[in-house]
Amino acid sequence: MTTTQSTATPTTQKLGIATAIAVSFLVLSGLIFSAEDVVQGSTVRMMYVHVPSIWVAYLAFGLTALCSAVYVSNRSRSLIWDRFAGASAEIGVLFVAISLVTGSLWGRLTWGTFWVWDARLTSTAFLFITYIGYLAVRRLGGTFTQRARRSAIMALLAVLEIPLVHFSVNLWRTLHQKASIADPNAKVQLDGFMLFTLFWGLVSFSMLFAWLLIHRQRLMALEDAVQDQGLDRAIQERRTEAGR
Amino acid sequence: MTSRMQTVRRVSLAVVRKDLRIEWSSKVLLNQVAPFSLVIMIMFAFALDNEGILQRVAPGLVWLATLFSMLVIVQRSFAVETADGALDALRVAGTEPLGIFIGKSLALMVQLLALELMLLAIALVLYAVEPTAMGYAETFATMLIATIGLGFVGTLYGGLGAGARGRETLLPLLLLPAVAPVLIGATRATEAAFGSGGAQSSEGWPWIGLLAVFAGVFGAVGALAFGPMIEE
Amino acid sequence: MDLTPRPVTDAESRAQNRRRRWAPMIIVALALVAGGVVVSQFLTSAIDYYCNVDEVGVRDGCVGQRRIRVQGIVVENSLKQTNGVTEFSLVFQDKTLRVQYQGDPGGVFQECIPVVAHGRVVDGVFDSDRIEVKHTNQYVEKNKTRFEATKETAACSQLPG
Amino acid sequence: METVVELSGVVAVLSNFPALAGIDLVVHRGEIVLLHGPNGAGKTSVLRVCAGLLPIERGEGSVMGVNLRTHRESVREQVGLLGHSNGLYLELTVTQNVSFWASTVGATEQEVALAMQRMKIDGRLAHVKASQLSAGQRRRCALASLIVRRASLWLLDEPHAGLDTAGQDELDAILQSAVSSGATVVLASHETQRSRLLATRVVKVDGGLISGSES
Repeated sequence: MTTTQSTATPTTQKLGIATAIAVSFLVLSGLIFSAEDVVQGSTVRMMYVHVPSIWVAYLAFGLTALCSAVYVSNRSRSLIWDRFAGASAEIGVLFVAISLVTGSLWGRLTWGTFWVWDARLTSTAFLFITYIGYLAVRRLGGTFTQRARRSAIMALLAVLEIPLVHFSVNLWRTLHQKASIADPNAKVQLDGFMLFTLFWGLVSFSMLFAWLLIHRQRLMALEDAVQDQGLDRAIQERRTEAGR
Repeated sequence: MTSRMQTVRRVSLAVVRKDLRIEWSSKVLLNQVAPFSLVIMIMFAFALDNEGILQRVAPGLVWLATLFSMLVIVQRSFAVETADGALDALRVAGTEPLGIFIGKSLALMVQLLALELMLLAIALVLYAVEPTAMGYAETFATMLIATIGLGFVGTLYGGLGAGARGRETLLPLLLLPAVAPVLIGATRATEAAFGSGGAQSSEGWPWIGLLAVFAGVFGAVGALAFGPMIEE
Repeated sequence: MDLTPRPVTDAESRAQNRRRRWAPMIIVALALVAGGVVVSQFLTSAIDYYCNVDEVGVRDGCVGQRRIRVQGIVVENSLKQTNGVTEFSLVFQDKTLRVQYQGDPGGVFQECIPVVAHGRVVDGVFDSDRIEVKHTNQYVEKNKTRFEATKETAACSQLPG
Repeated sequence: METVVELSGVVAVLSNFPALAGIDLVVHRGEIVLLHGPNGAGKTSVLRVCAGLLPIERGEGSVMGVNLRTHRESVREQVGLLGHSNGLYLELTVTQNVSFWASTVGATEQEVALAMQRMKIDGRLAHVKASQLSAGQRRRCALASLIVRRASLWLLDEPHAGLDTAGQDELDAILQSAVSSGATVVLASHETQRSRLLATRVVKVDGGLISGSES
């Protein structure tokens, strides 16, 4: 291994540059090019971060569950699935937090309150706490396989909350508005350029997620490898104990 | 298949008898947990000493006190297993983690139920709540079904951290969000049963349905996952 | 004392052990379906954040002297502010409710938008101490001169479900 | 001869420390194998690997034909392990403890009574709480719980520690009769005088490896 090794490869570098460009354009589009809302005024711009954030969180937790399921059902029990699950959940927690913060700021300006206990907000808060617990379980110690087994079970349980969070606005009356794009009536509720900006937000945040995920996963693999390398050395050391 | 079921039955019976015997002889529930929950109820009574408020929030307080006490009982339930390496011996002896799971869950349920009955009595006296006959039936149904769910989820998460460092602080973080549906469901069902804040008793039964679903999910997940959870 | 190794439960049952256990998985699936039904069919009125104006005094959980939350659209030209008291009417499905609020709601509160008022019904008037603006899922560009721009004002006569 | 334990190049890890650094060990049916070596040599870990408690990180291992890498849970039914800790519930009496462990394996009341009699914890001691016993009495209680298991493979960690001479003699007799009834014994000890007399083979463990063998 060389000392200059990093978690980047030419592909991820290209992805990183593309992500940077996409996010920059989102900033311009969201803050300058797009118009104010007729009721909310400029606070509508919060949506271009809020919605993509929770989208990335759903994506991340879904991926966590998927990787955990593969880990559990796969005979080989390859730890790469566990690392992807863990990396994905970390990013997901970050983006739920972003979504909660932007949402409550928007709520203060529009609803007149930072927080209400309606079905959507309450279930999102549960989701957030559950995955913080998931990350805590990953740090519980023990062997890699023990970590993988415990956290996989938790991930498969926790992902059940996502449909509840997403459909809470359709199942119940909430202060939170219903989905504007993924509306069951299939009628888009946004004016043209707003819709484009939101869509661009989803794309660029997804790219950001992919970029973060690849790097975080590689970092975790390296951490595990360091421990494994340590194991080789430790085995050698352990064997020499016998001579003494 | 039958012989496996027999093993499960045998192990779970042995474990539940053992756990209850330990409780019977150490009286931790009676001497420590029950006074602890009593203190919670009284402290709330001090803090919320305002006409009407106590009656309105009484159902929530009963369940909050139950959940906090449950943390202590679960902690204790696995501390006796790890104190002298019994969990290792149990893993070697039982061969059937399902039996351990069922046994420990049942023991936890019995203890929780005893505690809840005490808390209910306190709430009736301290907070001046007066349920109807129908309300009592609804309250007991809520307690029974909520307790089954709590027993399963408590055992599952208790086993998850058993023997690991820092589990004392981890258990509340994991368990409290997981039991949030029970807190909400049981509180709303009890509110309906008590008639708090103008609620009608018919409003409680759907919540009891939710509690039953919770119990079913965690019972089945525990049956699948408890074995892997307590492994090294 | 007999110390011969105890015969193990037959090999068949141990093989069973190794095979995937389906029964708990089926129970989980069934419980989840049951959960979906309970949550979506029976618990709606209990989890709903508000009652609509037309349900006040009618629907379970919206009746009596208890504290409730009511949703409706602020009627055009009904808004009056005197001595720090804000008065307006809420309408939903042709039913109206007069609301009294101590203070100024502020923010984006205005006529012809849906709001949620917290409080109790006292002598047919809703005595509110908290008002939240319920934003719809429609986003309309401000400087557009399309017909959608009039949608919000049109909301006064043409109520969204 | 039937092979009961077969470990080859087994590495087992305790929180990043390689307790076993590639151990090779074969034990045949009817043997009494003594593992001896200094503190921290890895004796306990060998026993825990054989009991299916400690996972194998590298190498291959099997006990009674069960692959320890893939199905280590399945061997447990047939092994009895006496570890450093006794695995007793301190709030329960001696009888309750032994009966509990008996009921997990389906042993009869009669077997419980006999085992307690053999270990001399019947009579007055039977109704004393485990927390009030001396270290030796607790060891006897743990041994009685082990005897009722009637395991195929007995794994004992310092079984003589804390026992008086009479208790040690009793234990040796029990182990010998178990072996003659078809069981196999692996015991770990660094106090070897007594164990050497009992053992049919002595294996030296050091630095997580087998460092020598004598018959």
